[in-house]
Amino acid sequence: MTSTAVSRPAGLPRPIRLTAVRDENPRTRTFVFDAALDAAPGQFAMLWLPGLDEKPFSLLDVDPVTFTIAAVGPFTRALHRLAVGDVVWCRGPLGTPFTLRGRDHVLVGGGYGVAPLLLLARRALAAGHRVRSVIGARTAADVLLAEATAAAGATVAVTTDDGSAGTRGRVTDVVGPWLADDPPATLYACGPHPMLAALQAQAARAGIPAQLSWEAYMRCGIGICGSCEHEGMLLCADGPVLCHG
Amino acid sequence: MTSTAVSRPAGLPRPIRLTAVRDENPRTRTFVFDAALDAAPGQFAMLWLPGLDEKPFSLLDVDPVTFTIAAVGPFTRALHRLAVGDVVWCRGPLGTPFTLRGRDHVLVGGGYGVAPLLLLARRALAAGHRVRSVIGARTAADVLLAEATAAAGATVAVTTDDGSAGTRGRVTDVVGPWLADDPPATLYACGPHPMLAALQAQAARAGIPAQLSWEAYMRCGIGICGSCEHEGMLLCADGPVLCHG
Amino acid sequence: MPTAAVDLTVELCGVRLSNPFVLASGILGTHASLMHRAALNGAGAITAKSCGPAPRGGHVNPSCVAFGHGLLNAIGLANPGAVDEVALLVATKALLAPLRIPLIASIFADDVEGFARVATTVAAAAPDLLEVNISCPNVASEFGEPFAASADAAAAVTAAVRAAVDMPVIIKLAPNVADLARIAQAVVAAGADAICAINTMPGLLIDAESGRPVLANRTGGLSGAALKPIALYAVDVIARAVSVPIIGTGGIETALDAVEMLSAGATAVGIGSAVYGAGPAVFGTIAADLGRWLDARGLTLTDVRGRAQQRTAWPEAATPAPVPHAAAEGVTR
Amino acid sequence: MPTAAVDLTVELCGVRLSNPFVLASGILGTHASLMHRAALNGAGAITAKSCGPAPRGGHVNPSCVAFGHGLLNAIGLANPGAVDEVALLVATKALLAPLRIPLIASIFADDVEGFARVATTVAAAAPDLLEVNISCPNVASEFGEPFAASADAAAAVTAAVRAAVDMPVIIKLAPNVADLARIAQAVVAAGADAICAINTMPGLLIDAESGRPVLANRTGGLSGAALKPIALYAVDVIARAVSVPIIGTGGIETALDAVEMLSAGATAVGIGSAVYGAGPAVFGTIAADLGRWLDARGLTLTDVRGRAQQRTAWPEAATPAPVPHAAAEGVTR
Ligand SMILES: Cc1cc2nc3c(=O)[nH]c(=O)nc-3n(C[C@H](O)[C@H](O)[C@H](O)COP(=O)(O)OP(=O)(O)OC[C@H]3O[C@@H](n4cnc5c(N)ncnc54)[C@H](O)[C@@H]3O)c2cc1C
Ligand SMILES: Cc1cc2nc3c(=O)[nH]c(=O)nc-3n(C[C@H](O)[C@H](O)[C@H](O)COP(=O)(O)OP(=O)(O)OC[C@H]3O[C@@H](n4cnc5c(N)ncnc54)[C@H](O)[C@@H]3O)c2cc1C
Ligand SMILES: Cc1cc2nc3c(=O)[nH]c(=O)nc-3n(C[C@H](O)[C@H](O)[C@H](O)COP(=O)(O)O)c2cc1C
Ligand SMILES: Cc1cc2nc3c(=O)[nH]c(=O)nc-3n(C[C@H](O)[C@H](O)[C@H](O)COP(=O)(O)O)c2cc1C
Ligand code: FES
Ligand code: FES
Repeated sequence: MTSTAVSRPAGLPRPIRLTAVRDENPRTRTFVFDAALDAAPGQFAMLWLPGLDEKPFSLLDVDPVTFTIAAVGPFTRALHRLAVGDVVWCRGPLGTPFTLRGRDHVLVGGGYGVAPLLLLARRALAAGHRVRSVIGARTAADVLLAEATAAAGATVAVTTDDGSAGTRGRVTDVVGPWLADDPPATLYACGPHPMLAALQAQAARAGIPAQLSWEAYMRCGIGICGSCEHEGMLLCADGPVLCHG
Repeated sequence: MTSTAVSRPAGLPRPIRLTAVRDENPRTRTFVFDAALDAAPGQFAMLWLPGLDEKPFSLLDVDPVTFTIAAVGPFTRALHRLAVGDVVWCRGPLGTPFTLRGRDHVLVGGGYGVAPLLLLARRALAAGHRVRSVIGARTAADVLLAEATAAAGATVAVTTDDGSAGTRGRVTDVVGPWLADDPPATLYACGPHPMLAALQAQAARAGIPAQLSWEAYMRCGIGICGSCEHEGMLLCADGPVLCHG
Repeated sequence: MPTAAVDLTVELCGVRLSNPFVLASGILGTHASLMHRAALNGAGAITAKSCGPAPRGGHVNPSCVAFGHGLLNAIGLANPGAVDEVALLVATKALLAPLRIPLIASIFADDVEGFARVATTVAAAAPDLLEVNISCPNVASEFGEPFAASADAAAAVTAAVRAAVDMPVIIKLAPNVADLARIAQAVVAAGADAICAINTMPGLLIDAESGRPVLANRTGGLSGAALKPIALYAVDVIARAVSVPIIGTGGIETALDAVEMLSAGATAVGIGSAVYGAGPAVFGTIAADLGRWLDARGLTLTDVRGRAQQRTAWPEAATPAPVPHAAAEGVTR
Repeated sequence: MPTAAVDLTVELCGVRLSNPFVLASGILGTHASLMHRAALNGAGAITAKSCGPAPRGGHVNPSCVAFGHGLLNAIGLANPGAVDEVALLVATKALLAPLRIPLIASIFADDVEGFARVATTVAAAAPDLLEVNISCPNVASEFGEPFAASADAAAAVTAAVRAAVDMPVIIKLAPNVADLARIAQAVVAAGADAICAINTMPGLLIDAESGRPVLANRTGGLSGAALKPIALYAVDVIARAVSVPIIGTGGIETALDAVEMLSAGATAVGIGSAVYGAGPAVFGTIAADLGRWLDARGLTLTDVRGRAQQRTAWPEAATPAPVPHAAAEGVTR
């Protein structure tokens, strides 16, 4: 396992103002802000609500700064209560980005992990690359950003656990044949750890380099406290995107 | 009275090494160091000998860093005891420089005040300007850098209190007729306060702008402690070169 | 776009300041002409350099250096002595009066009676306020621990000065103490009308090449950017402990810094090291910037003051941070 | 140009360090894998994150931010508790032993007996040294003033831990005290084998826009560049007061910083916040740079250590600084 170059941006949380909110699915919303960040797909920022908490979120877009956020607990529910014109505080960009390698890419997103991959897909497609995306979810209602990804020009396959949309099963059920029959230059993925572990094994077996975005509980976000350790790496600084193979 | 733009350089003393020493007159030596400074004629630096003191000196040259120093007390005597290869510490450049205005200049130096004016003369002559220099001293033995100034291409007049070299009298005795008969665009001077005060009055009467370099006891050298006050100006930051008229 | 004029005036112990920015003691406070200049540049009040019982030359150089994150100084309380200081203060007051800018005299001494004596002497110049510097870290070898290190000593000085003069008395505290709240309470109980927080933090810079301390006095007082979090901390602690006005001082360079200091609970804001970097013009700039900042948000100084002590109510509390598990990941891999 | 290998080894209470650079407590010290990584990158010794009597989740976020002149943190001593810490220390020791890099355990507690109990528990993992954190500023509300603020309390903790374990004991002191020399003397008299100086300085950052403290814990501990002059000061004071070895910690980022810290009197040099900025690679870089610096000057670590306490003899003393005259220049003009 190797990491891409470590960079430690400075920074205090900066206020940014919400300019648009849209529902993506029953528990996920996209938030657009009046700010731009010099950041790349896969990097994240810490969003702060003073007096509550500060949490990491991947960038769906960098100009304007945009996040797609699932309501899963007190902080994300508080974000979902925000209205256009409200201010949140943003510390970042933090962490390592995905790096396009080759011109033929398979992108695999589970849950809100689809967000950074949509930005990556757009960048690759703009450069004239081939992009195939797999979007995994539990049910049809949980599928995220599938239309936007297709609209961007990617080939999109959806999988759901219950078959209520796309293929019934796991993302690996789609990725397996793709890697075997029409292998891409690189595999990129973001989602729950079991999904990433399975993809890591699949990619290793197929001899395809993988860039996987992992999660851990983050405190400092700047590579010193150790909270985000993952197999000897700091996911906030060496990651979240780690290169495997 | 107006000051040229305030600039506050950062800085800790940096070690610089003595590469050459030469005698200029019985109590004055020139010290050449293995360093360069991004500085202009009239600016100064604080030289530090750890455990002794730190004192201000004008730059005779900036690349290599060079000072011409009269032994007048404990610190300057300690400097005079230094040998090639020894280290001193330098904090600077500090203060405001002379600024060439016009193409016809009269430069008046008293004592070690000649040092920054030689650098100014060289810059003006290199630009094809006309330079007339007056060098004042008590006796022939105290005359400083007269040959170097002449060698640089300036017209040089020397005055001594006792007439043992050049004109007997004060620098003002030479400057007066020059200002009246063949006035320069600007008058520049560095030396004892009574000399500067006399020149300031002369220049004002002749309607010629003067740039005068004043001295005061310096502590911080960076414009906050107030020690170097001169008529509401801070000589380490607004000065030492003040523009009059 | 012309902005509506925001009211920047503040009242400090009954004295009106046209804006909250106070020239801190020891910066440009040596000469009437320089204090006049700070006032002309827009300072809301002017503090003179601290003066003591006798004339002092202070330390030789280096006595003040910039190290990249602030300044370290050991000027050593160079001052003409209280008797001659009176002339300086009178001259300064004459220059400031037409501008309606109040003058704060500053004093130090080496014992309680000395403080009372210097206060009495300096009071002859009728400064608008009197600041008592019980916290200079650069003369400890002569005077022992600064008075600001002990609640009892700080209170004794306060009481003596309070009894000696009529004008409002400001006590200037030090950051290098473990129980700032208790010290603040003690000086207020002893009659302090206001608190200035803070003086410099003891520090040392060493030159690597020579291995010698950079300052001639070896150690010095840390000010500027590095001091800001320490000063905000001190003002926050004091604002929660007592209710007298605070001159929040330490590392304030911009209007945002000033908003932070006011939010911590300060009524006025001291400006010292920022004069290095921006020159005396810093006063006009920072006051104008503060006015614009408030105006853009429709806020007043009163709205901002002490905001850091307020709490935002959220419908549900944050999930507690998880306990780190001590699984020996490193070895099982 | 190949340089002669300068000997960078130091001995700390009988324990050999291949170079003076010690990973400071609380940085990367949560996982065996990360401590291993710091060691592989060239650290001379490794300190684990402080652990206490019970598991703690610490504070929610923001818990650590970079403000341009260093860091402010209030992680809140998140730790798995002493019992689980043993497994972490054992795993870490197993990784460090082949590299011959010593492991320093770090403990805290809320009373004297607690310190002794945690020390006894952690001693089961047989760390090479035991550091006693009596100076964390981020849990004061629960534990009252840190023990490091009082010579008596600091000595009591030291004596209790000293009696409980066999390995060398390092006491970690705090900067926000007025009488550091006395506290250092007290802990050495009570049996401290070494001193680590210093922990973070209490600080506060406020967000101007919201007016709220940036850290969830409101206040935090200041580290990094802003702390360097404060840490050098502390080490200088302690080195003059006692003769046990000192781990000089605070704002060290470069080999020049390290030379300054050694010159102040430190035997070893702690590295914490510099990991932000340079990553764990900082250890290899700073040790190599220090070796080259010494080599170029023909100096050893011993030559450099404590140089700031030496005096240069000059044939004549400097002319004293002049007393400022209080002439009222401003008005006569
Ligand atoms: C690099 C990274 C990128 C992320 N990007 C997105 C995104 O684009 N959209 C999105 O909806 N979510 C994203 N998340 C997850 C998001 O941070 C959590 O959903 C959020 O913190 C939950 O907070 P809460 O208070 O609502 O719930 P909580 O009750 O606090 O926690 C719910 C779960 O969220 C995770 N979590 C909580 N706090 C943290 C933390 N400080 N650091 C990491 N994980 C935490 C834990 O798995 C926890 O069990 C990302 C996480 C990481 C690490
Ligand atoms: C801007 C400036 C440029 C200068 N350039 C030169 C130069 O190029 N060559 C040169 O020989 N000298 C120069 N000087 C003067 C030089 O600084 C003094 O001669 C020197 O400080 C004397 O120190 P000492 O210990 O030898 O003598 P001291 O016994 O300390 O003093 C002798 C005299 O030097 C002056 N002086 C002493 N300390 C200071 C101080 N901290 N700041 C200002 N003046 C001081 C005073 O007039 C004093 O009476 C300059 C001074 C200033 C302010
Ligand atoms: C060069 C210098 C001299 C100072 N002299 C004094 C003084 O005489 N009396 C005093 O109370 N404080 C003195 N101080 C402390 C300042 O008034 C102020 O409390 C401190 O510098 C913090 O503010 P700042 O960060 O804005 O500089 C001095 C500070 C500096 C930098
Ligand atoms: C994020 C963080 C966590 C820390 N946690 C601890 C701790 O658990 N125990 C401790 O003794 N010191 C702790 N410290 C203090 C450091 O060990 C060190 O004393 C201080 O940061 C100064 O060094 P530096 O400037 O090199 O960071 C922590 C510091 C930081 C920045
Ligand atoms: S959150 Fe990654 S090291 Fe602190
Ligand atoms: S020496 Fe000029 S202001 Fe300090």
